[in-house]
Amino acid sequence: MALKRMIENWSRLRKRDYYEDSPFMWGMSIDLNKCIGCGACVTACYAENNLPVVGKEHYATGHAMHWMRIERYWEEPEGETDIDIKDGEYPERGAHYIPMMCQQCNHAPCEPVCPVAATYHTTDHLNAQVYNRCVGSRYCGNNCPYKVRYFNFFDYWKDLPSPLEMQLNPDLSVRSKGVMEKCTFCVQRIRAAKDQANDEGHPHHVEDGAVKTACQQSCPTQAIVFGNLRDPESEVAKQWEEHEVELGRHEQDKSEDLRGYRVLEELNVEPCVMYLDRVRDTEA
Amino acid sequence: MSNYSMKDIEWAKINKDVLKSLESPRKSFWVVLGVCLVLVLIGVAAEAYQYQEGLGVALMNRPHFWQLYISNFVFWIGMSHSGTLLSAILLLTKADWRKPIYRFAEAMTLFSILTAAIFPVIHLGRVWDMYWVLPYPNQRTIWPNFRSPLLWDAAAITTYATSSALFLYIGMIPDLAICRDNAKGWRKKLYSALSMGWMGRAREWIAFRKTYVLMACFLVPLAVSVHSIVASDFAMSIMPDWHITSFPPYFVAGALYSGCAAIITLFVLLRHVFRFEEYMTTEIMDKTAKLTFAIAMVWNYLNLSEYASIWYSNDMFEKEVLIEKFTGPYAPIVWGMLLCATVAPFAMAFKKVRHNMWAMFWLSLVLQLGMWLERFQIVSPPLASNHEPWTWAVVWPGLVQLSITLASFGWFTMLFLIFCKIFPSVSMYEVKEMVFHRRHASSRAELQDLDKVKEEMIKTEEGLHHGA
Amino acid sequence: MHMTTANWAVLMDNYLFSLYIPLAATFWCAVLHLVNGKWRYEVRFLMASARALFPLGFVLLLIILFVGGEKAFPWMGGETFGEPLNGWHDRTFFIVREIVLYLAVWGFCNYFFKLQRKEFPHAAAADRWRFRNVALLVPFVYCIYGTIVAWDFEMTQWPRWWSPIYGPYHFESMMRAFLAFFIVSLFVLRMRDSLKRRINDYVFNYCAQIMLALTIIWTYAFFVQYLVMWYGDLPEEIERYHKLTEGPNWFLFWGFFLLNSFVPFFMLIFKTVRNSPYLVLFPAGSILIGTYLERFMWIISPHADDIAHTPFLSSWVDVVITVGVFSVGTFLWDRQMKKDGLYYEGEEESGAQARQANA
Amino acid sequence: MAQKRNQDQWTRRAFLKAMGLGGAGSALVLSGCGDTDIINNVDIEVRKELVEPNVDPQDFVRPGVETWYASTCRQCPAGCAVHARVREGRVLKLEGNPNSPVNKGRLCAMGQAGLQGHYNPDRLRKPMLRKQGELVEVSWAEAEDALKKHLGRKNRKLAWLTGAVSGHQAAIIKAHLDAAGVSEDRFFVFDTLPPAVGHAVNESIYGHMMPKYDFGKAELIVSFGADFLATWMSPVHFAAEYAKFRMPPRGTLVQIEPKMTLTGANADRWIPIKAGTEGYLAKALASLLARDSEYASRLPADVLASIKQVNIDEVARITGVPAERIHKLRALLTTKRPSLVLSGSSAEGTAHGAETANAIQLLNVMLGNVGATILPRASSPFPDLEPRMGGWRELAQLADGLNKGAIDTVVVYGSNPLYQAPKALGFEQAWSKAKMRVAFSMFPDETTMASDLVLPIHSYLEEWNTSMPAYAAEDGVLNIQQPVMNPVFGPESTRPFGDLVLQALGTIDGKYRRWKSFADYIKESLLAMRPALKDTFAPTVKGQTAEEAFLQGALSQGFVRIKTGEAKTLKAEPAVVSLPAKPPSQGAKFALVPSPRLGLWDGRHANLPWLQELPDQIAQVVWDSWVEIHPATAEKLGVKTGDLIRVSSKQGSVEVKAVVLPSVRKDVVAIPLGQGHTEYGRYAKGVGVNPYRILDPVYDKQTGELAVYATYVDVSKVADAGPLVTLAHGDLVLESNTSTQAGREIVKTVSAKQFNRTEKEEG
Repeated sequence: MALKRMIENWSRLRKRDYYEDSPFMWGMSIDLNKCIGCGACVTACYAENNLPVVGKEHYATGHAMHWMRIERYWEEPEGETDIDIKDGEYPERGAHYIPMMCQQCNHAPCEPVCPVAATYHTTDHLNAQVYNRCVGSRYCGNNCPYKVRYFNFFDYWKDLPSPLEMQLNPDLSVRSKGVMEKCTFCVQRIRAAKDQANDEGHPHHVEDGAVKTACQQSCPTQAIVFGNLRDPESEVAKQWEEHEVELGRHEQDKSEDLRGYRVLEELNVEPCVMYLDRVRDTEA
Repeated sequence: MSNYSMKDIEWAKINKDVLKSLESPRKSFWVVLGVCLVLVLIGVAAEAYQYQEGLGVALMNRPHFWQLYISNFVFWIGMSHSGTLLSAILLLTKADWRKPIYRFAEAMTLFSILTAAIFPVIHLGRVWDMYWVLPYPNQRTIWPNFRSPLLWDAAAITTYATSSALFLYIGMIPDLAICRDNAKGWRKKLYSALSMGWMGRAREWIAFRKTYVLMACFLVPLAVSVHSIVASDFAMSIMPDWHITSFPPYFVAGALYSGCAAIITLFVLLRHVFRFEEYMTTEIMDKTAKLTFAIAMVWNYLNLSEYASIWYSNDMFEKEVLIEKFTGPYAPIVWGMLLCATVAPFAMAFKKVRHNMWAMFWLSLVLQLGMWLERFQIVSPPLASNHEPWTWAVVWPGLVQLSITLASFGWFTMLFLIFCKIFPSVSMYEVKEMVFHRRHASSRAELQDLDKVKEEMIKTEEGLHHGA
Repeated sequence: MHMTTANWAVLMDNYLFSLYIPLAATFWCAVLHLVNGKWRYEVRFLMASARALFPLGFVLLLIILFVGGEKAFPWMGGETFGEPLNGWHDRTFFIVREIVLYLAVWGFCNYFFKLQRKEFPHAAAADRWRFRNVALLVPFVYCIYGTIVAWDFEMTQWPRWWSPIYGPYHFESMMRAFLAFFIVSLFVLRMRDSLKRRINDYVFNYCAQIMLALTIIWTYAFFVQYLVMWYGDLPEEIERYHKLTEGPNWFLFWGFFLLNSFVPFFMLIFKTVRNSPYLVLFPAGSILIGTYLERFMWIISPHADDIAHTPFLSSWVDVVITVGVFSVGTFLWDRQMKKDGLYYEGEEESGAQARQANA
Repeated sequence: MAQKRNQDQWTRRAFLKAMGLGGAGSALVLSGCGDTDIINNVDIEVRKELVEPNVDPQDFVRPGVETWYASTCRQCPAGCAVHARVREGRVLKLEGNPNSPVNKGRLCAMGQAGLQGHYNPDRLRKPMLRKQGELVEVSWAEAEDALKKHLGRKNRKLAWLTGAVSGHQAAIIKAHLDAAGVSEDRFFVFDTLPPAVGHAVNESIYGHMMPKYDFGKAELIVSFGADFLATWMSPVHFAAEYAKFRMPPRGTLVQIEPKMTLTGANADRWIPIKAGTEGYLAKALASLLARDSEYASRLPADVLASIKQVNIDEVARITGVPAERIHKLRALLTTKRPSLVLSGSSAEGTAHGAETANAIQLLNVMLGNVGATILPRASSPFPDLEPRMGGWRELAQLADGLNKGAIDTVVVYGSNPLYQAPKALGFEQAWSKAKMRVAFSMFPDETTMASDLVLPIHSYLEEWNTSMPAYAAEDGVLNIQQPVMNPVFGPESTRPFGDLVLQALGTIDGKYRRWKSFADYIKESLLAMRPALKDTFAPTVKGQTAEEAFLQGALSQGFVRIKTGEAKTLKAEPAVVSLPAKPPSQGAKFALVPSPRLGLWDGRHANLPWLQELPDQIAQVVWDSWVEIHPATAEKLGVKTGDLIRVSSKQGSVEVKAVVLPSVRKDVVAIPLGQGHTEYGRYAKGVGVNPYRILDPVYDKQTGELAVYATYVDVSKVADAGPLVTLAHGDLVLESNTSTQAGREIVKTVSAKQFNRTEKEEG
């Protein structure tokens, strides 16, 4: 049966991009010039996506479940000589912050390795994780270069004291032990917006801004822009265009002056998140 | 190839000696079996705890999603290779000296694969859904993901376990008949059933030989593919120092290497316990050791060329892992591996060592330790310093993982001990064949022919030499 | 890249053959001794005569290094493929290590052959012992030097590309190519029938058996490397394969795959083929051509975007170079065999007559 | 709900006073207030959601359909407007209200975590009364009796202690004091983070405690410890302002402080300065600027004279900032204009805090920023609704009153001095002297548990209120807070704060019985305020009365804008700089920085698991306290990350794990605020330490505020304690692990020059 289907759909299966015709490819752009590393996005994600608070002990063993995390580095900008930095004793150019979450790779290395196909690519070009199907082999987590997949090492929800459970978002499940999870680009919000677009009679067009991810929504500096990369009118597509970051490449052929880049794109994973360089005034 | 000391063993003595090993066990047997059982029970308790609480009790974490379970899996799968593969290859290349040692080597294969198969299962987050990995027909036509190396694993292990069991069993049929003829009580019933009415007729022997060689032909590529597939669990990923093109042959070599070491260990033990000195001779040990040495060299080459090519590649990610391996927190593991598995085998270059049973016994344990460390250092250090420097972390296996690891050794030993007392661990009929061949070798026509050729060669060459 | 690069690739290809024919000969002599293969007595001096090719290889090496330079190795001309070059890609270091290693290996092989001439069952125990020890070293030398050659001449062609299995894949392929070449040579020598020693049919059979095993191993190594790289989908790896499989010379890639894998495998699995010195010529020829193309493709593939160069067909220089190198090689070997006293001296005497007379 | 007109019962003036509208002056007409149960389609952003004013959520529960209510965040005094997502009668998510001038649709981590305070398992559910020294749970009837007995009477010894407060809550408290026959100076406000010293200095220079800042216009911001991105009055607002400031042409941020704050982490130049010496640097800069007549001319002669004689090298020695850097800073100030110079807590929290703040504001005056980036405020017609921020001085006054016996009954609401006040202040002793301590509280915090009558109150998502932002992004905005769901524990467990105060008020003064609830009070008040508001909400549905329309509109919008007077031009009158010649020497001791965090704030959010699990933005530690030590200092002390350290001042010591970080000065150790609770529920109790406890009683002489950054400590290693719990876990801890990108180019940096060259201004 599978063979028959394969033969029938051979030409479709041979395509490099199965979902070439899909009107949606959700993408993001994060401006590190604006990101201040405050963590509003992190908590917003906890609130929206039913992320468990694991507590000190579990946190200590590396079992935290933050789908979004803010990484902080101390390095100084390259190629700058300074009058008073002796051996970089103080980070006088401040910290380097980067919000890191699932990059929704179009060539996601997590997808092919799952033995039960619990993680797969949706027609929206989202890297989906089917909790129900996951058996917890954790191969996807190993193969993720960003290490943004989070495994439920315990049943964190088991002992949630009442009435905290009243806050849980009914639009998505809470995950049981033994299941891998990760940032979904707030797929429940995307779903709702698509449903509405469908009701309004334009199923192939979701207005830009109709979906805001929780992190984007809360961001005090609005460093995060989210939208449909396939919609040339969307803010995010315009930003990608403006910064000449193109899909389908592992090396961008563009002016060094433009700030857009994708983290670890040299691994050919095709992330759908573009970052814009952090900026520092070297004259100050 | 001369002076085989078993030239004049009487066939009846062979039967007697081997059948004696099946007789009522000594006290020490029960003690060892008891210890193994306790270990297994501890492991079962640990697994039950882990099942109840979640995998977190094993102290794995992000980025260490895999750890000891996987390295144990690779270790046991590796151990399972030498038995069948060596037995089959040596059968195909008509190496006579395999005959006294292949039976227990094959048993070892079967039991270590049974041990190995446990690990991917308990390593799953949702053990209870493990059957989803199998392509069983279901109403919703949901298939497993055939692209996943883990699925290849599942298929490979199942096939390999089945074939290894068959190979062991088929090779044992004539011996089972001997056992049947000498047994009483439940043993008689068991051997009767298993020997399937073997009478040793010519027709039976012809069919038997064909089957056996065919099985061997099937097993050699299968075994290579199995460990290549295990290697692909790592090589197919894009993790630095996992994504290594030489991993499949490297794993196969490593498997043979650790397996050979295990064969040497069991060789010495069985020889000592069952007083098999006459069958398991120093010469056979010498050959086994030489083979182990050769395999060790192949493994060494592949390992060192991996290091060299990583260094040569100038690849930032890979180099970082390599440097961390040698200087980071896991450095003791890596250096330990190099000491035990790279340096130690050179001892086998010396005849004195090769011919000293207890030296070989301890050496084989060192080699196995080295290979166990090798599996650990394949899994953990690359995860510790992966692509994302922010997630770098070192994690050491916790108590649960360690107890299950210990339990696996107990489980393997337990199975092997039981096997030794129920089935002949040395092939009686093949040892007889060997004795026969040795006895009649000098009169064999083709051998004479070969010698003639040799003489002629030598004559010509001497002439050439002096002429030049 | 230009046509000239392609011609340099053909010359490098020829260089590799002139290097590996004596080198693999040494390897096989040593291995056959170590595993106590009795038929070695029939072939080992024939193989030893192949050492005559070392000077030829050395000359070619000097030409490639000093005349070819950046035409043969684009990275010498600053082609970095987007990444800073590492320490290995240093012109002086490269030239020095190639020459020094070549001379060292040449010397070592000659020493081995010298010892081999002294080794026979009635020779002094010390001589036999020394020979055995040196023979033990040969596989190490072969593998390590082979790996270096593989990396320096093929892997460096694309500085960002690396593969640990490439070394074994390369030298395994070359040891098989030597056997194929040897079979063809034996066949010719048997036709001429002026050797002092008769070459028995089973020699072909033994060679064929080894070739079958090596063919399986070659296919395994090829497939493993391809699968790992295809699955990993890392750009610096997959791109080289894309250039091989989809570049202008794609048919050469699949061609050498067929010639190296399918054709020899499906012939050599049959006993009839292995036992017939005539039939075995086909897989041997297939392997020979296949390996020649294989080397060529790996050397040229980083530049395959720009070059649709089919050896021999695209440029007459290829023909001249290859025919020239092979003629000189054959001539040298032939002369060495005579020097080593493997031929009967008298022109009118055929081997058969001579043997009869001897008996 | 029916509205009774009983205007005749009491005078209009008394009414206005009761409503907190005393200053309005205009003719306010009361009118009937209809129910606001008409559903109206209001667009939130572009998402077409229903924003509904909430009356009885039960009526509106439509399974699977979400509803959004506008309200106000009360997690800190900033007063961000929120939209609350409600489904099946449960509030699930808070998001910023895009129409609000304060937060423009954004919400910080603390705001998000408001839900966890609301649903907190440790919330008080029963009133408690102290009987024989023990707090025991009592029925509401008993509690109400006690409330009436103690607060429902004239009492000249009554005092209120609250956190920063505004709007009708402030009004009703004032009304209660008034009714009880006490003057308003018994209304003590104590909140630790609002910049009390800065406010006082602003008041003296600009005539307003908080002039308006225009970040967007500034080319350069030089901030002396003002952590405006995290803890300075209105973080979400300032973060948005910051984003504007960073757009091309991109402004430059220089942060000067002894320990890196979140703002410092985002600075173009972070200048570590010796604690307590900011004033000297400001004075030196002023002195350098004064060499230029353009700048000097803006200062009165006496002020100018006070800054003339400054030796830069001496200042460099005092402050630890190289002379070259000072000159460079001066050059920056003169080239990038207009600029904005801010003073924040680390500059103001010293023994010369007011002088320091004055010296810093001097720079603004000299650079001509006043009127350019520092803008005047318009006067509000309702001064009683204006926020009261308070400070340490008021706490000290309360303690004094208690000690002297002038106060015997204290009502505490929204303030937790028993947790925050340093031991040296002796507040515990003063507190114990009160005869009656009434706590309105949601949680069993330290002060609550040391009170005599504990009244569990509604969360801010369950009750009505109005408030004014601590920092008004736009003058005259009154935020409205409405219940977004039924009380979590039911109406019998918790009560609205306002209702209880009204009840007490009603016992004293019958006219307050007019309102059944605080909700009525607020609605009526809003209606009364209508003529003074900019917002008019016309009826949109047929049959809707103007009142209905107004209330519905106001509730949907979440706030109302008050008509304010014209903003006068700002006149700056800086005072003479009177810093002592040198700060007192502290020997080898380390300055202790008790650093506030966006997250746990001053400790009030330590019981919210989301915020406990939100890593500190600099040290990335979770669920714990730590002391930040510079690597060089750590090496000298033989300390590595995770070691247990004893930090001891004259007032006592705390033991806490070390985090070795380059982001503190070598002569400084920093312990973050927020942990070290001895009460406050399962998530907060017993976690970490509280650096405030060991502060020395040093005060700013001018304002009487506690100098929070003026304690010097000894530091010694106690034991190896193992790794801390941090965002990046494992053995490769902080300084080694997360300091480097290992060449991965995960965060790339470009220069502002290039940024300005290539990026266009956004429309």
